[in-house]
Amino acid sequence: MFSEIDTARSVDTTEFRDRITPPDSIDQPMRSGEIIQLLTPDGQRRKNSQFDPWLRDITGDVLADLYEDHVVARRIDTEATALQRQGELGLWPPLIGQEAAQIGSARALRDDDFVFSSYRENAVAYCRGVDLTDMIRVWRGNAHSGWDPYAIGMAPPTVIIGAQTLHATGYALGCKRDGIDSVAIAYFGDGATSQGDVNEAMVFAASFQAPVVFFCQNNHWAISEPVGLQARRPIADRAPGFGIPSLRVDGNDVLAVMAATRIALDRARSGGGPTFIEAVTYRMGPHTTSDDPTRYRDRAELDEWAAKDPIIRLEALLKNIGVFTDELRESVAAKADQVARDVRAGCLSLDPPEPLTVFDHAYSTPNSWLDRQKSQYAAYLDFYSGGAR
Amino acid sequence: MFSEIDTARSVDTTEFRDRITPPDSIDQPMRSGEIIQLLTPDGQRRKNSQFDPWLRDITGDVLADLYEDHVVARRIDTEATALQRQGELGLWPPLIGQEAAQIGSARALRDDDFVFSSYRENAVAYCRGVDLTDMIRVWRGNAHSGWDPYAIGMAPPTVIIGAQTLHATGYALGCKRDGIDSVAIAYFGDGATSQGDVNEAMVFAASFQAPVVFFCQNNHWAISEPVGLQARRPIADRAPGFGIPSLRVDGNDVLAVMAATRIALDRARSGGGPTFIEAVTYRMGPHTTSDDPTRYRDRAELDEWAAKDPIIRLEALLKNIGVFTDELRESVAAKADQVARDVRAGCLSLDPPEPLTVFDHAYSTPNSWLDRQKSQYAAYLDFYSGGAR
Amino acid sequence: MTTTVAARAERTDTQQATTTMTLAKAINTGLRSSLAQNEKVVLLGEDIGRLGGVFRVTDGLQREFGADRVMDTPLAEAGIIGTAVGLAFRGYRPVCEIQFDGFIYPGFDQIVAQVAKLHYRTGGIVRMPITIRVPFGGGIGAVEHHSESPEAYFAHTSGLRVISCSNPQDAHTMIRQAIDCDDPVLFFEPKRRYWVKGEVDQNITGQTPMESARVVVPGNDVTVVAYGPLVMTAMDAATAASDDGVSVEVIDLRSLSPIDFATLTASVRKTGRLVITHEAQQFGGLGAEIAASITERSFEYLEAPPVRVTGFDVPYPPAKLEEHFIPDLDRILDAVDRVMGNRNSLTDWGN
Amino acid sequence: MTTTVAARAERTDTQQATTTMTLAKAINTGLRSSLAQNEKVVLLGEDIGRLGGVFRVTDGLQREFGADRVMDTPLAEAGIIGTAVGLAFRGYRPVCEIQFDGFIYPGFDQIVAQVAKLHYRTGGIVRMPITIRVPFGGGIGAVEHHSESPEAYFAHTSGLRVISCSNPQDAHTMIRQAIDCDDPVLFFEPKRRYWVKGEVDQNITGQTPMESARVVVPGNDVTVVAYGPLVMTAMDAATAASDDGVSVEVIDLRSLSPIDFATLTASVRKTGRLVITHEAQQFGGLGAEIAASITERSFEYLEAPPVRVTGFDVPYPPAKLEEHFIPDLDRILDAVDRVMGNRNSLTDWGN
Ligand SMILES: Cc1ncc(C[n+]2csc(CCOP(=O)(O)OP(=O)(O)O)c2C)c(N)n1
Ligand SMILES: Cc1ncc(C[n+]2csc(CCOP(=O)(O)OP(=O)(O)O)c2C)c(N)n1
Ligand SMILES: [Mg+2]
Ligand SMILES: [Mg+2]
Repeated sequence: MFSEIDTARSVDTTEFRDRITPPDSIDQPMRSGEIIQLLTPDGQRRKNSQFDPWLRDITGDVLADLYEDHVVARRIDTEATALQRQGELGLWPPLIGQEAAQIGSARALRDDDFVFSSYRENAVAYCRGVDLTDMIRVWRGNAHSGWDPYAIGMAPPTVIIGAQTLHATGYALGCKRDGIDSVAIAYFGDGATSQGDVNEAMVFAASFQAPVVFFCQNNHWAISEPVGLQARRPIADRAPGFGIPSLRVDGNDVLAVMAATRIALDRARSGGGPTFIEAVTYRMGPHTTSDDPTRYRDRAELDEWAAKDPIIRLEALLKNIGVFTDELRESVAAKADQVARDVRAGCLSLDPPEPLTVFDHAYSTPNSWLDRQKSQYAAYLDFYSGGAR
Repeated sequence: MFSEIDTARSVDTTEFRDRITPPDSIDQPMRSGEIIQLLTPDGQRRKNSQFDPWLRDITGDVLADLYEDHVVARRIDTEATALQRQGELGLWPPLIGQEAAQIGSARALRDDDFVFSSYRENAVAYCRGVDLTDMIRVWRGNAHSGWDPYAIGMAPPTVIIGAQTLHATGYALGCKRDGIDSVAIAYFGDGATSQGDVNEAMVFAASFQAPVVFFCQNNHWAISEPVGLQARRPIADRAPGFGIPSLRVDGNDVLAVMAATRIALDRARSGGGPTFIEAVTYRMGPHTTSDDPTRYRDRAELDEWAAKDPIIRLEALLKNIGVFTDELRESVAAKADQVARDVRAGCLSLDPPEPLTVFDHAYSTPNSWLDRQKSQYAAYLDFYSGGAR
Repeated sequence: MTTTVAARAERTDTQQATTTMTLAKAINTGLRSSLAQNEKVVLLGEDIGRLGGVFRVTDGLQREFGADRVMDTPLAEAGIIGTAVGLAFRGYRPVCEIQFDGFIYPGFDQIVAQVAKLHYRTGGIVRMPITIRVPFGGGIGAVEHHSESPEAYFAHTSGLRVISCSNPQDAHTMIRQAIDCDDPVLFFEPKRRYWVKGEVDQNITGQTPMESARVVVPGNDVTVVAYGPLVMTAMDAATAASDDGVSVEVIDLRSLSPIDFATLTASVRKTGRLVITHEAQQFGGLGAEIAASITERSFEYLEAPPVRVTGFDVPYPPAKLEEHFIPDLDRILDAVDRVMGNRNSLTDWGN
Repeated sequence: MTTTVAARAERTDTQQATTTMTLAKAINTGLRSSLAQNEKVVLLGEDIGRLGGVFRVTDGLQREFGADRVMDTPLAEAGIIGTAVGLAFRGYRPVCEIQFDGFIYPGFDQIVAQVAKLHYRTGGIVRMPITIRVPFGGGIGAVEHHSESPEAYFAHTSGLRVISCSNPQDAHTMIRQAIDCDDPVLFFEPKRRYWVKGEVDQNITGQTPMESARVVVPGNDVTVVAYGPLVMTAMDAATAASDDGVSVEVIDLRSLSPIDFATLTASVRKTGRLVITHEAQQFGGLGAEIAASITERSFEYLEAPPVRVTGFDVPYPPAKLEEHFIPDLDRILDAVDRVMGNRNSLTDWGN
């Protein structure tokens, strides 16, 4: 009698490609809670007739590249954490454990797609081609935004939880109006799903059939709050009630993530409207370098997830298919070392901005009040610059 | 593959009473979009093995009382609209067409339950026993809130769309903490479901398993916006994704509404947590007396819904079961006349408040700033009271 | 006699026939011009399409420009503003309608934390040419949340511009200037003046810049600063005062952030006396900023401390009490007496 | 010699042993006392339970009072405030933690349109004894949205009380006074002073009332008004000024709405000079209200126009620039020179 998510129906096994049609005709629901996995923790490739067609171009070479992305992303994380410990960065939000979720989705995007993310998506930024110094700029406290959003198709990190989902929806609406098939993708966490903005974004996206992908990394924690506090149902179950189809994938499985993202992007490009993806993953590190997770979570949980590490399983797959050569190992290690050096050098190269730049870009046009204030502060700096006081 | 509301499964027909258990075990979903109806537009009683047990005490006498409520509520509406046209009220939000939704739900409540409503729930207020003059106070512009919320178990009308759903959730949480089995019920419209607050209320209610009933009157319009702009799925489909079971009932059918509300209240009282009810009804009048619905909707739609009028069908039922006597007709008419006279008399009895009361109750304790301002304004009124200027 | 280029431009403007229209219609025609001139201009809001808005300010625009340029949105203010942010990222110039002043708060976070900050956040790369239209103020006998004056919240928010119009010509010109502006603009429309009629020249070149205040009544004894709905009241007060032999200069602020202090300072240095009036509650309102800044800049010219005539520091009251909340002609005149050192309501009031 | 009742009460207070603790701990013990004394007190917020809050202000309280009195909530500020409103309807006294200043805006509507208005709306029947705790201000090298000073928005909102503490004793006393108050209170905690230590007497009777300002440094030449994090800076400035022979009186405002103008007026009538400092942006900030009100009430006592030393009117800047945003000792001293008529940074600056 109650309207409920179907928890009984088994998964449809027909070929998916043929079914890409407006959401109303997607009538074969995924079983609530089921997590799609193509790559097991020990590197076995599980067949999936719906997802596999989306991965036909993922050759051994591509897998090797993805592997490099993973290793580099983790290395950036380690290096940035070290820089923070050494006082060179103010803060760093580690993504360790979430590499597959970020890389699998980001590598599915086209250059002309546009990313709206939270603070944690540094592997996404890396895949978008961000300059490494630019990546570090925010976290050293030099700028609020490190890169040119239009150069890499990625907005600056949004710190206000969930706000960016509406921006993605609006951007997608703009793409639709412009008659192009670019797609906006919004990255956000499990905690964010509780925010009004995220729900309103789903309402607007569904209403306008905006070409947007809602990509939720359920990393099981919002700082100290477990996902169960935010949602008593699998997060992927939320979207269908808004008229948005959803997919729930193993977020530590780069192949499942990539296939799901490609499916969602394809739906968006072909006029199918929004799709919601829940990537089930785990935040292996602290919330940020300021956090002390031992206060709220158990070692056992960490161990459990360590066994599901995205890099380990990708490495195992590469070994299984014979791609993991010594040469690959070495080239990836060299690349990671180089990136780490670049991150560090970039970081250290960032001098504090000039004092008067504090006034710049509050407005794009002259503002009599602020211009006067700036002039007075310039006079102040001048007055005391000779050590007058 | 997509997680979707089940649109295929047929309705469960087992006895409901036995299935009142925590939401996780409610595994027999209602078919998406299906509307439960116990009373057809022509007054036929449709059997429903799940709902009927909840109506065993609804004898002919009770039906006659409900009928009186309907007629009186509509009469209040007509009288208030007339008063507005005559310049005696500033505004009135007619509920015409929504009597069954409001009366069926309000009459299911206990005195110690608590209502958080929007501006349109005047029939709910009537059922809560509000003094008729108090009901009119807000709309004449004499006060922001006409009644003592604690006296009738109903908060003042909330004008900010959706905000009251969170208040109901908090109140329910308080009841739970107090160890009592009172329930909070939130009334809101179809348009309100787009607001962040309403979605956050569902998140909080589910997370805390608060004893709250979300009662959505889908009257098909939010001022000029059709419900399809807010939701591409039946509104009742929204809640399950939040872990909240939902019921979709014919909102013009007082019996279906009452049974659904009783089911939801019972779940709440017995620790089952929140329930969402969508009462599918229609706003037969303008949004408010300021609105001109001819600008945005068709006569044909109105005619269609006129045929589903809640009073007509209740009258037909009473006739069918032989309760609709001349005596009843006359007593109801007399009551309605009396209420209308009381509303008018109450309205006209309301003189403008004293000027200095503009300062009262902004704070419950002395406030040096405001007290000074009040004293200055008192001096101002004094100074000019002799027509000095 | 030679004609300068500027004078010629002026003449061209004035050659443009003016039309009499209401303030609401003047905004409507302004929106229409902007929609026609720039296809990146889109309108978003509740009930702005088929209904034309509850005040009919967008009447006919959806019919003319289509439902994808004049969009009825779902009922959620954060959604409206947040969607506009995304559209601005993509190069659009969204114009959002907030149905009534009191409904802007659900969108406050998106306005304050996103719209206002994105240009600064991105070091000047991303622009937020978003206009947020807000019918504001009381005096229409409305229920709660329909009569507020929240402008000070936005004026106190760095990164935003805040303007308000008081007459049809400005309404038309300023909405177009707001839409043309590359910074986000809060545009406060004096809802109880929507039906005021005036001549409107739809040519906006040659009009007063958006940031400028305007002396609407020249005078010598007292400067009265007002904006939005109270400009008319202040002008009436000036007329009444002149009957009493007091020469009041009325300034229509027009831009609430930034404030055109050059014009204000010039006036106060002439009159030596300042009265500021707004409907918003007094504590921390714009009147405080004006009084503080003028005092800071023109202390030695002041004959008396600046006086504020404002709404009281209570939530907006029920309609039957609003006459005891909104500043009226008499309260302004009382303040004029006060700064003039004439007998007034506080003469015998103990401080 | 006879001992008056008041003096005896005082003595009882002082007999209570004081303890040295940080400002954060002083709030913690204050919350603890309130939870222990009144079972209607409940705490709501993000990460306030097991984690004890990101600043550990609620450390240990969930363990002591249970998860149904110290509640971790879902991640939604409107949800937190709106739920608190419902709890208040039911007779509770909720204390909400907003994790950082910049995250209060999603809850703005519930605060401004509901919490602030419900007592007025219901003609005094429903009370909203809700305390909203907000760690505020900069100086901790944080990323965006973690260093803001949004107090003026709330001070401009009728129906709310706004207070801020500057030292451990007040932190302890004032959080308890806020919770005891039947009106809603915004409690701004100076986050960069959380680790400042001081003596705390946990007996709150006999302490300064919540609405009172306090003269923390007596002086004769200039009044410097500060609150929250800048009180310490202002005190340092007073010390430095006294080396230059200028006697500065420092007032800790404590209550930002209402403001204790009796104390301020008395001081300014003595010194004739006023400097106000806050981290919040200047335009429309509380400094404007103080300058305007003091000018209105004590015009003839002023030797110089009041001067404001504040954050600039830009969004809060990146950490590496915050030293060029937050008022420091030198900027306050420069303002002191200005009101004293001494040579200062603006002496040669063209207006
Ligand atoms: C509106 C708002 N409220 C609170 C915060 C503080 N905060 C920062 S991150 C965070 C948890 C976010 O959790 P989730 O969405 O799961 O993302 P994750 O950090 O796990 O990637 C919180 C509460 C914030 N940034 N914005
Ligand atoms: C936050 C907010 N935004 C806008 C409005 C203006 N408004 C008043 S009623 C209404 C439509 C509400 O529709 P619905 O929720 O379906 O309730 P109904 O009026 O149909 O009962 C709107 C947009 C408001 N009151 N509050
Ligand atoms: Mg998370
Ligand atoms: Mg409706």
